[in-house]
Amino acid sequence: MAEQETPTPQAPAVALPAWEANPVTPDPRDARQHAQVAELAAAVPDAVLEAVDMAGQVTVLVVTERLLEVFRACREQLGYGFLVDCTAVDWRDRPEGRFDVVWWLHRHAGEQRLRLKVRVADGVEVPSATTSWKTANWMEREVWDMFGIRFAGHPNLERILTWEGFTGHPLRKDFPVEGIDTGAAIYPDIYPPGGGPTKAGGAQ
Amino acid sequence: MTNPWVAFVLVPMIKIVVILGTVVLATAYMSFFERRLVGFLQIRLGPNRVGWFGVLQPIADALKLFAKEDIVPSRVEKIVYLSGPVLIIVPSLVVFSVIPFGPPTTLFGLLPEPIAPFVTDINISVLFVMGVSSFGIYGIILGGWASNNKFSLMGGLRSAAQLISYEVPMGFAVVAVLLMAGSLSLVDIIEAQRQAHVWFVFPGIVAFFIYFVCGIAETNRNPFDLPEAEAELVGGFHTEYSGMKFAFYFLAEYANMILISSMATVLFFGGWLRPFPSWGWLSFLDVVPPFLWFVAKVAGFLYCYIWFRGTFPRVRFDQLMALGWKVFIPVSLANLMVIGAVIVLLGGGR
Amino acid sequence: MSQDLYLLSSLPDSEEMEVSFGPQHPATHGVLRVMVRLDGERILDAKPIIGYLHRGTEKLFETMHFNGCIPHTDRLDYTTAAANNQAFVGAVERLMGVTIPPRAAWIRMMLAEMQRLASHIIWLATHALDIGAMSPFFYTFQERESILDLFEEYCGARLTLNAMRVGGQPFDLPEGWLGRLRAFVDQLPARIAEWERLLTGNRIWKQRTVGVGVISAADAINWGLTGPPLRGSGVRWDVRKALPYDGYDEVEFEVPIGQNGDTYDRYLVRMEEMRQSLRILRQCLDRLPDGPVMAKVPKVLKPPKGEVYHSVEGPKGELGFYLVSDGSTQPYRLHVRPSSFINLQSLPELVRGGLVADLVAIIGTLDIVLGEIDR
Amino acid sequence: MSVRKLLTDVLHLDLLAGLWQTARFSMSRKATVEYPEKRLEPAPRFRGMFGFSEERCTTCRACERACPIKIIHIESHLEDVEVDGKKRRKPVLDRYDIDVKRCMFCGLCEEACPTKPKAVWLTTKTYELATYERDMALYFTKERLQSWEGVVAYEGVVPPAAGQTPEDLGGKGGKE
Repeated sequence: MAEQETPTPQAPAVALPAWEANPVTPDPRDARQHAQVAELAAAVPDAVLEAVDMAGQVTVLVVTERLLEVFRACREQLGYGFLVDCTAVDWRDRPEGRFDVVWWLHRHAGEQRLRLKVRVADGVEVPSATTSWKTANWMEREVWDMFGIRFAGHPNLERILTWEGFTGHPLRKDFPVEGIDTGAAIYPDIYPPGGGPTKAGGAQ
Repeated sequence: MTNPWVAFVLVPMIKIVVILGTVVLATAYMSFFERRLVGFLQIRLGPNRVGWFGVLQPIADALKLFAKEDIVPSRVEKIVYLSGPVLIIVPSLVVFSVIPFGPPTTLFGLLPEPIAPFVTDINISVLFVMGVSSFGIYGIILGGWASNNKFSLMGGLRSAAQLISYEVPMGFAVVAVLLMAGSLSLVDIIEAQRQAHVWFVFPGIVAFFIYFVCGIAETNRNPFDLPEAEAELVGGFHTEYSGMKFAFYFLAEYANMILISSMATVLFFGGWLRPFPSWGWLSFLDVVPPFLWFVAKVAGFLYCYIWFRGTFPRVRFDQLMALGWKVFIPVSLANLMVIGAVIVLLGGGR
Repeated sequence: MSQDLYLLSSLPDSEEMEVSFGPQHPATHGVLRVMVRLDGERILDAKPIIGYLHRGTEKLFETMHFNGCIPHTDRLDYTTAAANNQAFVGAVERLMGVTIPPRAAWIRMMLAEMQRLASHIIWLATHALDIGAMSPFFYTFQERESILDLFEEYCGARLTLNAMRVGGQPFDLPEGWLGRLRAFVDQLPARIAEWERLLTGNRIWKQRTVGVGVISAADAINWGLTGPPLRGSGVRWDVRKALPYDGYDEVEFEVPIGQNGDTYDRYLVRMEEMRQSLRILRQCLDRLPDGPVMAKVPKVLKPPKGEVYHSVEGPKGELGFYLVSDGSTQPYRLHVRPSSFINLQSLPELVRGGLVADLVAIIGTLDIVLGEIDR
Repeated sequence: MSVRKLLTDVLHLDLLAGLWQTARFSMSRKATVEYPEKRLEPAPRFRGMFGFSEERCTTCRACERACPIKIIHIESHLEDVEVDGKKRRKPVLDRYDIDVKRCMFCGLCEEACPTKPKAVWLTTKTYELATYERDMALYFTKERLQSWEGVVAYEGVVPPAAGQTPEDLGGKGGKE
């Protein structure tokens, strides 16, 4: 079936198969009226900035200052017992704040998921979710390591995937894909600044 | 054999050389057989490339280990570190001086008078074996300590604790045999089994079981190979040893396995005696030389060692201790009392 | 997790010892390093140190077109390549609004279940090896070879499959493949019974695993455990049931759970999962729909702006891909929710108070793969 | 404690069952394949060493774009050639290099190739590609890609220059 992939122009068949006749369109829709959002807005008033429903997934943009209350309400009142994941996205030049920090919550009753999001500028501390979910610990360490976003109230905010003494935050958009001169940061007397993997290890 | 030089120097020297050579060769080939047999248990072939069916593999291994660079890590206690392998290999070979491999023989009439195929028969052989073989533990403890490695140290400590815990029930199990035989000499024990018309394994099945399990534990073999537990302690006491120093530990382990198997054969399975020595209709079995009976029994035990290694998971340290102190010691003591009482009831021993 | 773990060696009178367990250690399944603080053999505290295999995969994803990401997802958890492919292409398809043909979905399901079997087989092999039983390693790997042979026949690779594309499957099943899969599915239960004869009832195995590394259901959820570690604690939760994808809402299977949340229960759960995977595979074999295997997707994939999170039940737990697109041909951000990473996090909790041997058993029971943890 | 459990505990039936199982395995057929003498046959779709045909290549660069790690390097120019008496401008390859030492054999280049049969394919069953040096031994220019100089081909496979095509081994380009 390799020819399926080649874009040979074909006349449409008589009847389109079901999976092509009714594609699920992932259009973003406003979701303020969505039950999960409404319930969160009722639990923590004035916390919800925006709510989007896309591809069946609800994203709620939350005020950073109220985040701790939102976490507590989600865990204790709304029954989101399981923090699925936490990460960040770097929108380098966005005026309203460089980073999106994202959490997914899961509620076992009804198997519902909710995505919380805050927008923060570089250098702003985000409240840590570790008080509500223990599992946030490593996720937030990873976000700190990869993006340089600090979490207030985290018990042990160390680098996790890179080593202690590493400079820079690799998943920021301004971090070069080829890597940086890490030798200089660890062994300044052996590797002069400017050496390191960028120049010595280039294959081309 | 009137010349005392011949009787007391030449013959023992020849015997020592022959037995030592045989034992060292046997230990080397034990490693080969273990690898082949474990391979068979694990649906693979094992080493079969060097020589016919791989029979030259131990020689190739030895050459490789000899040729290997002799590494002494920089921060070890040098003297102790280097003496570790010596301390373990010497006792494990010395004990073979009292193991009776067979009855006095003329080697099919080649010799003018029968010669016993063992170095000596001292009247405290059992004590000698247990005492000297326990001495090998110093090699493990000192080697583990001197390596300046935490894993080695833990391996050495485990080994010490294991030895102390299992020496006791093993001793009690042997005492049960001594009660039945009435002698500490290994030759006399075999003789006693001939006179009693039964191997001691039948009256002493519990003692045998305890003896063999303790023997596995003393030789640090699966499922009791905690001192070297690869998955936990990397290599345990021999983590920092390489080349011939490692080979000494390796050979000593196999020598100890052969020793435990030989002792089990002598104490419980009638040594060189054929099965059911008193049943006349089995006398056609006598065409097999007694020495081969001995070897066959030892090989059976060695196969069990390998079989266990291929089958069982490793026990945990505290469970090993609990097994030794809470199960084996009470059971072996009770067994001793029962056997003693039976012997008294049957006629008060010898 | 104590901060001053490194300072202890400066205490001369301390009876405690700290040992660096790994990164080169036979039982750490790769390059995991655990700093353990020991009192004799008892573990006072443990601190996993990871990152030795960090390859910046998430950064690399941002420089590749979407189909080019798929071979890189193979290398996250290199024992579960099919599940990684499935989660990634699922995320892209969800963002693009593509529905794949049923035959493709069922082929994916088959590949994923075969991969689950292969992954559980590796887990069993290494777990038993860590606990000291050497032979199951070889017995199990013999069966894993059969699965890899089937993979090879289907997609041409054994380990790093690259077997799925956005929009469906790149090729249909080869001739006779279903028959060979059926033969394999029919003979595996007997093999599983053989492995269980070596381990399940064995008293040494039980001593080593029962009551070791206990975690309660509430703690398991709080620590974010998914997959067999969560189900071993008695939470009947499985992404395949909770948020069905591909064809999982059309097949019947049970989600096994344990009771005590110990290593032995996790062992039993995984063994039962293998049987359930076989059950799914049998249904796939009986009911595999006909039709094309590729939906119509443009040659150059350009998902709309937006974000989507798609997760599958990988063999190790919930494996999710969070895809943010800015409308270009490359992902703007692609985040992996690595199940082993989050499962490993509970290691200090599980081993505290245990012995060194338990640490090995617990690392084995968490079924971690460092390629996924360090990415 | 049931009788059965008591019996199991005292007679160690659980351990004996394990011993019985390993003994049975020791009798079974060995799974080892003694490699240099015997070797397993790769499946027809197996992705191994590259095959390349210069005459089929249209220099469309689809493979270069499809490669996730950019190890295919193509340079070409247009040349006037005479085909059936007509003058046509035809692209001619100057360079078609594959840096096989970095290749992860994902097969995306083969899938992208629009010619029929493929101009680049991996279904050659040839997998013994280890070399003693890493620099040039696994860097294949277009001549080497066709002549397979220095490559030990799988039994029954001939280099692309000698006529092997993707269909010959029943690979993806073939039946399906």
